[in-house]
Amino acid sequence: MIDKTVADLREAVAGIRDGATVMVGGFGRAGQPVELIDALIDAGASELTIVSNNAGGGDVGLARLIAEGRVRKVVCSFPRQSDSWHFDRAYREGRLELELVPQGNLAERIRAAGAGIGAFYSPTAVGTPLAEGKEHREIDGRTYLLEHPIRADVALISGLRADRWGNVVYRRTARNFGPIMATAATTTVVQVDEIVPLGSLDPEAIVTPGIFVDRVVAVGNRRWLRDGEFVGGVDLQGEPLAERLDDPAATSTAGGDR
Amino acid sequence: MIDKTVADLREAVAGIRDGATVMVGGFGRAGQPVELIDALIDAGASELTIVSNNAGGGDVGLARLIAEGRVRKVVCSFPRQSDSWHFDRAYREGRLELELVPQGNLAERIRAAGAGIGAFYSPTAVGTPLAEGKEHREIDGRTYLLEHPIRADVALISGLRADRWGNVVYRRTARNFGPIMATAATTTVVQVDEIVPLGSLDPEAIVTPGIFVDRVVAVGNRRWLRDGEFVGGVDLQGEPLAERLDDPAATSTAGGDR
Amino acid sequence: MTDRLDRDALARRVAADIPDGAYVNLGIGAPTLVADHLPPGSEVILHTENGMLGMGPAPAPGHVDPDLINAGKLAVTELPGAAYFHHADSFGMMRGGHLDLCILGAFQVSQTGDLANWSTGAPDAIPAVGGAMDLAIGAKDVYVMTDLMTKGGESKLVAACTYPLTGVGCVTRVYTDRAVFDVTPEGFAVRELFGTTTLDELRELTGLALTVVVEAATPEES
Amino acid sequence: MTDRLDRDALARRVAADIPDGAYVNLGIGAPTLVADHLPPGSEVILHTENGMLGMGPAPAPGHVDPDLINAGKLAVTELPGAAYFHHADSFGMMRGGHLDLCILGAFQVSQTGDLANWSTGAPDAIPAVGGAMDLAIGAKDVYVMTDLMTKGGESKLVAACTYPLTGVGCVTRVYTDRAVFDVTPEGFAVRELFGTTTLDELRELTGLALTVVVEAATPEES
Repeated sequence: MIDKTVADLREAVAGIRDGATVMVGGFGRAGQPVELIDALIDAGASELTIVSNNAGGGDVGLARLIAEGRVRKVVCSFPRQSDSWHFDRAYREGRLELELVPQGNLAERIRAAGAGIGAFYSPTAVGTPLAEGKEHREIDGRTYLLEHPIRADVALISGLRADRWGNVVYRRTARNFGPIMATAATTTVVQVDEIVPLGSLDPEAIVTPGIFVDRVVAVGNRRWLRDGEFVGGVDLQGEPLAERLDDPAATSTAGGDR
Repeated sequence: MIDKTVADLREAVAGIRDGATVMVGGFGRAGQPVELIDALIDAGASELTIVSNNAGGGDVGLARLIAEGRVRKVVCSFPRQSDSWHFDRAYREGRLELELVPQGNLAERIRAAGAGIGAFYSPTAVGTPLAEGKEHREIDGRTYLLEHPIRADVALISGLRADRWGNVVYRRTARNFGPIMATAATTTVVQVDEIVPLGSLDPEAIVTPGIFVDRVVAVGNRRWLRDGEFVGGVDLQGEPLAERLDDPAATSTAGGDR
Repeated sequence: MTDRLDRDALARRVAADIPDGAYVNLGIGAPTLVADHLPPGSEVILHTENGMLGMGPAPAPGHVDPDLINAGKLAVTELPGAAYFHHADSFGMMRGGHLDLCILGAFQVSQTGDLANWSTGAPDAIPAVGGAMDLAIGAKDVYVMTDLMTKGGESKLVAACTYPLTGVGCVTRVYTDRAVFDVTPEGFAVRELFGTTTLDELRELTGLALTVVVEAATPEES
Repeated sequence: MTDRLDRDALARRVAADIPDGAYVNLGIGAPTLVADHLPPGSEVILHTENGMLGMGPAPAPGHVDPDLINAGKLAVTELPGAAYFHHADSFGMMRGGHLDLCILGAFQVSQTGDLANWSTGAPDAIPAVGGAMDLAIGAKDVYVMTDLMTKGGESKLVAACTYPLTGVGCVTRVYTDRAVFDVTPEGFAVRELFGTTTLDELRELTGLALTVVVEAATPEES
């Protein structure tokens, strides 16, 4: 019998070594596997290479991983945000290497790794500083850059629901990088709100088939859902509104992404 | 207001010219847009290049299009079936050009066209006769072949349901080539069992977003469904069992695909 | 009448040029204002590159859904007909040329349509590009929406960009607070003047030999 | 005891080597028989390249669903936990090395693991390749299931393939009606003999200097 569910977060991140390349899902806060990242911090691995669209914001999740000095290199499209102070400091102090990748090339390179593509030609970034050092090729009168796959040892992803085969569904724009990162890592770990019985996910609507998933861990409901239904009452970080109404900072939103 | 639904099959295939490249969805009978192909035959276009996994079976759909002498070239992975007599004859008589493409390269080349990829390196077919004439490249110790996108003027696709924005869902393995072909053609035409009100398809489960779709036409329910529920009672070609029980040929199945 | 359009008026002007049924990506910042001025009754389908078509306006207070944000990481809503997809599919949509229009901000636009909008090249800046380069080369048309002049008084329309490029020859039109410009083989052509602005003024401000659009079949739908 | 295994017995033998939880693609023809012999209680997830994981056995008569077929275009069923996907995703799964095992038929297998199973090279034949080449290079292990000898009495295990290749160096093991062979750096190594078959007989039939597998930690789970 196949059962990819693990009992707790510690088990979910077990075996992640110093120096590992770790993909971290999410776009800003949406889809960021904060609980798995916290467990990774507790587990102690360092010298990590992180592949993620952003480099974290505030003091939680990816930002905390960087603050704790566990990250050697970040591969991402948009590290800078209004609240990316931990990344900013580490980068300015030279404690962190940055590989900046246009967001679409980042996504496609991750997909290429998962789909066994050796390399591909992308029209993005031609003529820009990010094209430097890359092979240029003209195809049908247009110039393209050769882009290589991005693989990882581990992918940490946040989904909505999963079953014991590791089939996963996501919620709204929290889907973002999860489905492609799941295909590109040797070990894919998914945190979900809820683990449901096999057969209860609609086979037509499964976004990540279990073949890409190694471990699934339940972390409890999102605060803005009740019995799976949206009830709101939170800010963009998922914090209850009531608790933060007296905090002026709570009304500021994360910085842009372009 | 956006309304991509068209009144009938004639309107759905209007404007397909002689010499056009037409992608035709389906794997065997599943997902083959038979009604759209019939309309294309009636519309009269000839000298067509057809991109499809198979080259038709029996006397309907793609097979009939070939039988009628409308096809100049077929790009496919598996033209030969036990009942592909129309293709076989046309090919043997030299009336038809064939570009044979491994199924996965066919799918990926179609996707590449839709996703704006200039070309990509695939490990499939290295060392085989189908690698002849292709650029070889070693990447990280493995040999790959350079593969180019396959685009089309028109894609003819069969889905299950669509809305007026052109969002489409499919049914089971009839999904196959539909979603990628929809992205790779200048004009994408989808036949569905039923056109449903905007907002009634689950946004998490839409497989082809309307941005890829130009025309949608309703062709009525599949014979093996009643009110959207599977009721069976048909053979693999979708013909009622009762009518064909006295026909020994009805129990033979289509040939394999490898 | 002032000599410049304010941001809302400019957003309204851009919105009026978006045809019914268009698939549009609005960059972060000022371009997002365009969504508030789309002509009533027209259906423009908004794409956000973090995985959604059919994006609706900001939610009511208390109805913020952290799982439903736009590329600027602001809360949005879902319209009937919306669809979600992952990042590779979302950027395939863009790179594959399926978006009709993308509206971006800019530091500089050159007379050949080069765009610089992601980096000022300052040595101490932390680089961040996001989806800007993918958007620049992806949409069928790239419109820029910006003030004509920087706060320092320099023209954002230039003969050649001095800031690091986002994309080459990608911009087709520029909406500024003083005028609308098309990028043509002959350089910038003025399409429309706002307020009291004159062509001579624009030539002086930009230092460019501007032409004037003739036969402007503006696709105004409203 | 006969000197050869029949097809069902061979399918049972192959099935016994498939570990619980494996993701497996069964080629068309004889390999599909393996599905009928998977040990009860083991969960082996079957992939069919036309867009499904979690494929179940053939349906009862009257329950054929033309929308639910396998790669051989035969009616199948859906197990709880199944998922559907499109062709590019399905072959990405394969090419990306996510399948544990693929079981294919063969015309010839060379001692270096080359596979020929799509064309006899006959000049009048209509070529058709389907997913064979993608499967050959995609799965972590490629097992071949075949009779050792052709009907014409020639060995399918060869020093070098004379038929057009499907894939180079891709086969890791061959299950035949007379013996099981591993492909090793030293050529074919006999893993198991069936019935009265002897190593000398196999050497005579194949004309190859066969070795014998030592330390065979067979992953039998049943």
